[in-house]
Amino acid sequence: MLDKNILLTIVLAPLLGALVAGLFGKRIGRVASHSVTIAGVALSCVLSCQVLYQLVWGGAETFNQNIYTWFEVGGTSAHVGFLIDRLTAMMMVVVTFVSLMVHVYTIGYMAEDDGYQRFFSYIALFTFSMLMLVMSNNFLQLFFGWEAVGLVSYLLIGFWYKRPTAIFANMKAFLVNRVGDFGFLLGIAGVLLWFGGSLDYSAVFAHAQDPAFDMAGQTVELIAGHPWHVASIVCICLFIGAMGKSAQVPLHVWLPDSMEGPTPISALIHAATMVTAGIFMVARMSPLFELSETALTFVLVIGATTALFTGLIGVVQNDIKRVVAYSTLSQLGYMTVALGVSAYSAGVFHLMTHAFFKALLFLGAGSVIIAMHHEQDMRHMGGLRKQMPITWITMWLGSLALAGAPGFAGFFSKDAIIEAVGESHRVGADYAYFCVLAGVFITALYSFRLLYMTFHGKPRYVVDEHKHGHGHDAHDDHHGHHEPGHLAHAPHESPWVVTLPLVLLAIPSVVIGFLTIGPMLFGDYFGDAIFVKEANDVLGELGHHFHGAMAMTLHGFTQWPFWIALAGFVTASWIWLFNPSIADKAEGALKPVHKMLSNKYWFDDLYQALFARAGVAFGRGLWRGSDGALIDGAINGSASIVDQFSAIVRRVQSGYLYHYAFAMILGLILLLGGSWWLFARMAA
Amino acid sequence: MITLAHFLTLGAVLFCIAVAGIFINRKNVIVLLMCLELLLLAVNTNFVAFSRYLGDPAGQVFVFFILTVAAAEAAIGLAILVVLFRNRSTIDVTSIDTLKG
Amino acid sequence: MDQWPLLSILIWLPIVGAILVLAFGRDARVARWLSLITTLATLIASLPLYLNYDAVAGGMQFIESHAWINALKANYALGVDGIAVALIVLTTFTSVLVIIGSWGPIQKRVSQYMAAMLVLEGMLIGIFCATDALLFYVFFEAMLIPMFIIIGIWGGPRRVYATLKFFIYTFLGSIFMLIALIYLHMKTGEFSLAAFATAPLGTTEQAWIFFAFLAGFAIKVPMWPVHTWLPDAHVEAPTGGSVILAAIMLKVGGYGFIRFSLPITPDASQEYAWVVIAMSLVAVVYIGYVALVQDDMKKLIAYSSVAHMAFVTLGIFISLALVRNYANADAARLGIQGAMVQMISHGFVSGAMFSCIGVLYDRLHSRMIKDYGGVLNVMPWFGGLFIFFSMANCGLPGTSGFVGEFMVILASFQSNPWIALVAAFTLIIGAAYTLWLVKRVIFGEVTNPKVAKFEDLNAREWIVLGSFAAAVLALGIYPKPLTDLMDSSVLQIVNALMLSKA
Amino acid sequence: MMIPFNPADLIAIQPELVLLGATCAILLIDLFIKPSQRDITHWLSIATLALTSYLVWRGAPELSSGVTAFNGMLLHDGISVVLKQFILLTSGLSLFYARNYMRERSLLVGELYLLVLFATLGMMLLVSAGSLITVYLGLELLALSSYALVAMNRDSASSAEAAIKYFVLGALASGLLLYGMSMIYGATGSLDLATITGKFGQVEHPGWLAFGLVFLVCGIAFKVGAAPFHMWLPDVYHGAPTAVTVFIGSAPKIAAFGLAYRLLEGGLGPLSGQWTLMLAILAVASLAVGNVLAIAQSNLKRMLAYSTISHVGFMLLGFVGGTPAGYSAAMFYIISYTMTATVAFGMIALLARKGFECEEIDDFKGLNQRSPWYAAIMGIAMFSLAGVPPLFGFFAKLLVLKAAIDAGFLWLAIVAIVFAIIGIYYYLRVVKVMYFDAAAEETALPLPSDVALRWVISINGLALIVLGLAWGPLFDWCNRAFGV
Repeated sequence: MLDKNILLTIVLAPLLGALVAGLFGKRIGRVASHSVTIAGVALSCVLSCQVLYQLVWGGAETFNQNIYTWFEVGGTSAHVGFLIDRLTAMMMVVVTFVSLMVHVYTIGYMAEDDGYQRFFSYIALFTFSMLMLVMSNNFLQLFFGWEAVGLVSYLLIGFWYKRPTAIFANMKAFLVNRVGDFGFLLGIAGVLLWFGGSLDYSAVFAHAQDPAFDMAGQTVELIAGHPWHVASIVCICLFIGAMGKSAQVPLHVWLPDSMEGPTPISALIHAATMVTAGIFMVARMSPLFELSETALTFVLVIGATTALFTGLIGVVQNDIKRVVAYSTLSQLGYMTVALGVSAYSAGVFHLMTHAFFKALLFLGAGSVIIAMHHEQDMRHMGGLRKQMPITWITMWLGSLALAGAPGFAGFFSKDAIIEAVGESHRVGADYAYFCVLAGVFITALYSFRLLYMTFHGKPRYVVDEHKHGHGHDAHDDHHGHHEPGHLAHAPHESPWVVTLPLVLLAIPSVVIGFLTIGPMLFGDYFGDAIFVKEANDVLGELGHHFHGAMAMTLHGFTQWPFWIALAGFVTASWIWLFNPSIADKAEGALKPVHKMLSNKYWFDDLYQALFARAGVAFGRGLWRGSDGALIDGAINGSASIVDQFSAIVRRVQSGYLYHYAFAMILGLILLLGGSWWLFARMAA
Repeated sequence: MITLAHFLTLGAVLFCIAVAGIFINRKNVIVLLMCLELLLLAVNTNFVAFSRYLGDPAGQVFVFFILTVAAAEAAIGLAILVVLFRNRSTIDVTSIDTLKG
Repeated sequence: MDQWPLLSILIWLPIVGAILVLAFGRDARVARWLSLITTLATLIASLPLYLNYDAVAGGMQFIESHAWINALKANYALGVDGIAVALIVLTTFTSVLVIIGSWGPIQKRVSQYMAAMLVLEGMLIGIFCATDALLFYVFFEAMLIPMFIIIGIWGGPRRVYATLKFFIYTFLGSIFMLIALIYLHMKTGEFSLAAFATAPLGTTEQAWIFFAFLAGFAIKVPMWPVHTWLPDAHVEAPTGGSVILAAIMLKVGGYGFIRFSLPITPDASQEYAWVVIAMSLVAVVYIGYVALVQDDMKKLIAYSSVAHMAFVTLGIFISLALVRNYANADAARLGIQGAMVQMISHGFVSGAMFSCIGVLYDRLHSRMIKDYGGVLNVMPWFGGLFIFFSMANCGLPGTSGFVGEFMVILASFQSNPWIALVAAFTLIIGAAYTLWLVKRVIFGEVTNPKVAKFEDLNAREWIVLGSFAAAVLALGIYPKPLTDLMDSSVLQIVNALMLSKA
Repeated sequence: MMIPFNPADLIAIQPELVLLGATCAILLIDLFIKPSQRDITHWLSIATLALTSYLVWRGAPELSSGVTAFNGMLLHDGISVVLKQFILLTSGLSLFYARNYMRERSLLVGELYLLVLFATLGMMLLVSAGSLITVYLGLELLALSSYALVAMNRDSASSAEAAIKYFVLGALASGLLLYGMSMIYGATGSLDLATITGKFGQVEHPGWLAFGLVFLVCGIAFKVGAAPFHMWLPDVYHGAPTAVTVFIGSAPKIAAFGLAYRLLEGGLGPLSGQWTLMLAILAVASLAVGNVLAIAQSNLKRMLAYSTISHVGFMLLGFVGGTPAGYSAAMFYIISYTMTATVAFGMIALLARKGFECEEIDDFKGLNQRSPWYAAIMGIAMFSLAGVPPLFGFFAKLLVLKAAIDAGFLWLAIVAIVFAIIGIYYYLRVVKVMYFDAAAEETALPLPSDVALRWVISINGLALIVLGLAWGPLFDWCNRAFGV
């Protein structure tokens, strides 16, 4: 049996750390701040592992309990409470572990930043919010965590709040997420209305499963004459939320910009954990999504599109972090595809493996960036493998995992997804299948391009010691501070606080898949945490010819994905390792394509024009036109009319006696006429 | 044979003349005072005629009161007129228009 | 409860305090301290109200009634239900902070300012206590005088225009309400709200009365399209004035809808609920966009107030639709509760936002967004609080701003998902204008050399903003005490809605 | 036939007799005192008014029906008591407000007091008149004194102009009134109001009645100052010395109410079907003219004059119902109006200096800086006139609106409030000037030496609040007077 207090400790320990570091950081100093936050996160990490242990081997029951009631009005009640099953536990471990790594890493990465304490309090706060999200047992708390992580992400993207780009990026991120939350909130409202008037998972899922209600068949006419399935409406609304958080096309635009934040954040929030919240949410809602083919198809298509097309953009990026960012988008697409074909556990599985190797890649990139004094442009890197071997190797491992080299973590998860899609007969599955296969090639391409451009070949930077000393202020405003490609001094391997997390993350990136694929995908690891209809159970199908991780690995060499990935690898090596000139040639040859990709399919420009500029114009129109001219015009106008009228009428008071007398007589005559008329009427 | 109607008509005519005099007159204020007297006389005619017609003395009593008051009124009117003339050295009706608007 | 006339004390204590301040307030320090003491005393006096109110029983409590005008059967009748208690505590709480907040900024004719504030507090409490329509109206109107003075004397450059607009606009609305009240008195022969609520009224009568009330309260709230007095009033008012105006005076409108429109004209309210709902939805979107393009911080927040108050009206009238058209009393309770929570929350949040702007204004004497930027560099603590309140303003869960909107959206979804759709648009537009404000004022490099000289919050500002922050957070994390306080009262209102009067 | 003389009748008119006697005494005394001792006259007059008021109070009849004297020539009932009390009160107030002003202009002559006292006598007679003759005599006694009062400042051209206008138009009005009376007399054959009412059944020329009624209404309209018979009012208020404006702006309004009540309800009650409509029309006209024209004024006295017209319009709302409740509402209104107007006009008199009339609105600029107290008093008066609770004026408005609505004149009530909103604007302008504008000179206000004046006006101002919070008793008194 799980202990409530332990769970509370898991959640509150990081919060405590965050508060201490945030409120008293300046007073207690750097060391104390990072110690307290790390202590908090470490504690919750350990306890999470223990919880996972209890659930998996300790035979503990699923924990579902309310901590306190948020409000209770009429039939509607909202609580704060925990639902801890294996899915949650896995998420908790991933979150806390990666977060811990990032905390440690940050000591090195932010060493020179004066926002040190603030940063620690933020990431600890993030850990708290993320835990609230994953551990929630109801929609309200889910939404709370949902928005809270959004807030922290907002704060962290804008961490260097002096940079115009950063504060633009964080606003953009928040607003795009709000678009998602807009759908999400409506989804929740729909759940409350149609799924038994409760906000608790258990009640809602029970209601959804209960044949008595036949939720799959129930329809509503939001537009008269067009019955829609309530399940579809609700699920699509919820998924719109996921699209915002997990940056699915067309709400993906915020994620690349979010790279304005410090790299540890990119690793923790914008790769490993927060962005996968959407995936987690859908997996958690599997009982609902299973009700609606329509919704799942929607999910599938969106995911597939994201997987392929955002990957393509990654190929043309030169900013090392942006490459990784686009690969994240693409990988999130994979996960979504998995959800789309009802292979929820595959999606979650990929979520986990991805968390490790993508965090690794980001931290590695960060390590490179430190070495390059916050130069992020790969065109000014190259040949770093000698200076920073650990980073180099770990990055290679991470990339192999990402590219899905057999045996590595990524291989299992991604392969499972691809096969699942192959198995699925859902509408759009073929399109998705093509996308994910092509995606494999693309993935390999940009991954190795990154490695080659960064670590191999000749250095494309010059070191000029004398130019200026240690760029201490580099953090705050490194853009354009010194011309690109000129370093104050030679790059060198990062301190241990940086490399240690790399190593620690590299290990799971390699082995975790091999170890856990059995139980997670084809075993009953998730138990009833994830619900799949018989008809949709593609993984079940796969399960029939799954004979252990080893066999799968070997079998992997005979599969399409492997060869495609290999092709990507070869191409990448051929272009970027051996004769880089081709890259430029290709760029010349495929000008329109390249243009399209480097402009990210013009999404940003479109939105800028469509929403930002048009919105402001619209608002100005309403303000000046309607508020100013119409309403106030009417009011002030009537006032001035009265004024003028009175100024005119006062002339009647001419000051002449005879006018006055005349007025009286006029009055007399009028009254006489009136009363004569009255009198006549009464006589008649 | 002269009936009540004739007297009432006379009264009405006098009344109208008086009223007309008040707002047609553009010359001087004395005329106004005269018109006012005429007005009261019109009323008196009415009263006397009625009281005779009804055979009730009260009407004529009222007339005496009116006459007395008219005298007082005339006195005050003339007094005011004097004040006005002292300040304006004119009693032209058209010139009394500083207070307006 | 009947040993102490608690409500009378709450009403008259500040007013007596005001007289004392005027009498002995020649010295500004005396005036400040005296008024601070008075407001604190009132706050303390209002605590028993909250503690001793029997939320389970609900209904009117702490009742006082004395004959006032026998000829009209108008009584000095006071009483509070859960809703009123919440609003009264909000009033006493905010007033203290307003006095503290005005400590430094107000240097001109301090005693008069403080006195006006105290009188205003008394009147506002009176409004929430009155159970007699005439008494209510007296407070409702009399409240305008001190506000008129406050804006007019201590206001900005266009204060005269603003304050005249404010006064005449609101007077215009409420005088029609007066006619309705007189008509009701003709019907019932007395002025007690209870009698009005039980009086049978024909549909046409109800319609006229409903619109008379609407005129009175919609302008107070204010609802689109009669909102234009608010931005002007806010922009010109001194910070304290803005805070009181936004935090409490606007609530009078929503409170009026609950106290008058719903019980007295339920059928007409149902029939014309769509009007109010439509106006509210328009407000959410329209005002949101208008707020987006403001270049004056106060105007921006003023407009956002209009948008937020739209949720109050939406919640109230959606509940009618729910009760009458869907027989869904639970959701109706949710709607009214949501409206109420939104009122309280908006009291805190808007009060805090205006206080923040006041803090900036005291340093630079400009409300223009363009004059600021990079404030976070020089005022980290203030910046943090500002961001926090901004988040509350765009309804982030965990802050009070979320609770009300959440409830109202849930409720309205149950009557018609499309309404909820439009209402939920505030998530986007609200975030847009608020965060854009934050971006331009708080973040970025310091561009204005004057801003570089800013000093972070002083103790008094800390007290004000800190208290607001605490309230916002508390309400956001644990709203249950508030909803429980009001629950049974709301239930009674909803039950009353079920019966037709025609 | 012989008319029996009943000595008890003398008791009934004891207050009037005392007032008359005292006035004559003061007339004589004033002849023998030096101008420097004029205060003796002042205090004697005040004392007289107080004494009269006491006698009125003591002689107040229990029944609202009251008693009649001199074969119905005089009525002595609750209504007359209330009206007389307030007539005496406001006359006293205006004497207080007048003294300083007149002295500074060396106009403080005995005539002022005598004329005021005679006018008061006339008003008392008027409000308890039971016959057309007594109505006429009271009216003329009031009118003639007022003409003279307006002309008091013999060196002021505008004062003289005001006087002549007042005189001519006033005479014309009483001419109309008399003509109407003659018609009524002809139709009913009686001058006694009660008898007139009684005779209605057997009138052979109802046309004459209707005809006469119109003239009566015109005369009344002139006296109360309802449009379109209002033209004299702004000029007279404006032209007369402020001290006199205080007087003619207050007490005579109450008397005019008495006049209207006695003639219309007391005499021609059965015709109410017709005169209520006429009054309704006059009410609308007055509301429109008064409020709209007041906006354009820059001279405070003139603005207040126009506001008077609008208030008369409101007062008439009480009449349109033709019910006792309505009349008592109207009476309450006129009382509240006069109480407030005395403060407003009195404040002008108080602030005026020799050579500085302080009658332009801009003269009040920044009053709050120079003298918060008097600014507050004036502010109270303005808000009360505007009808903002919790001040006296609001409840008066409430009652007349209620009366109109109860009488089924909802449209009239709505018209009234629409104009009331327009009205708000110019009252607020005065407050704005006092509070929001900067004073011309920052020096503290030089207050008049007259302590009594300062006290009285303060009390008068505060009374507006007190009566606003506790107006029940006064209203009950009015109701009792009308037997509601």
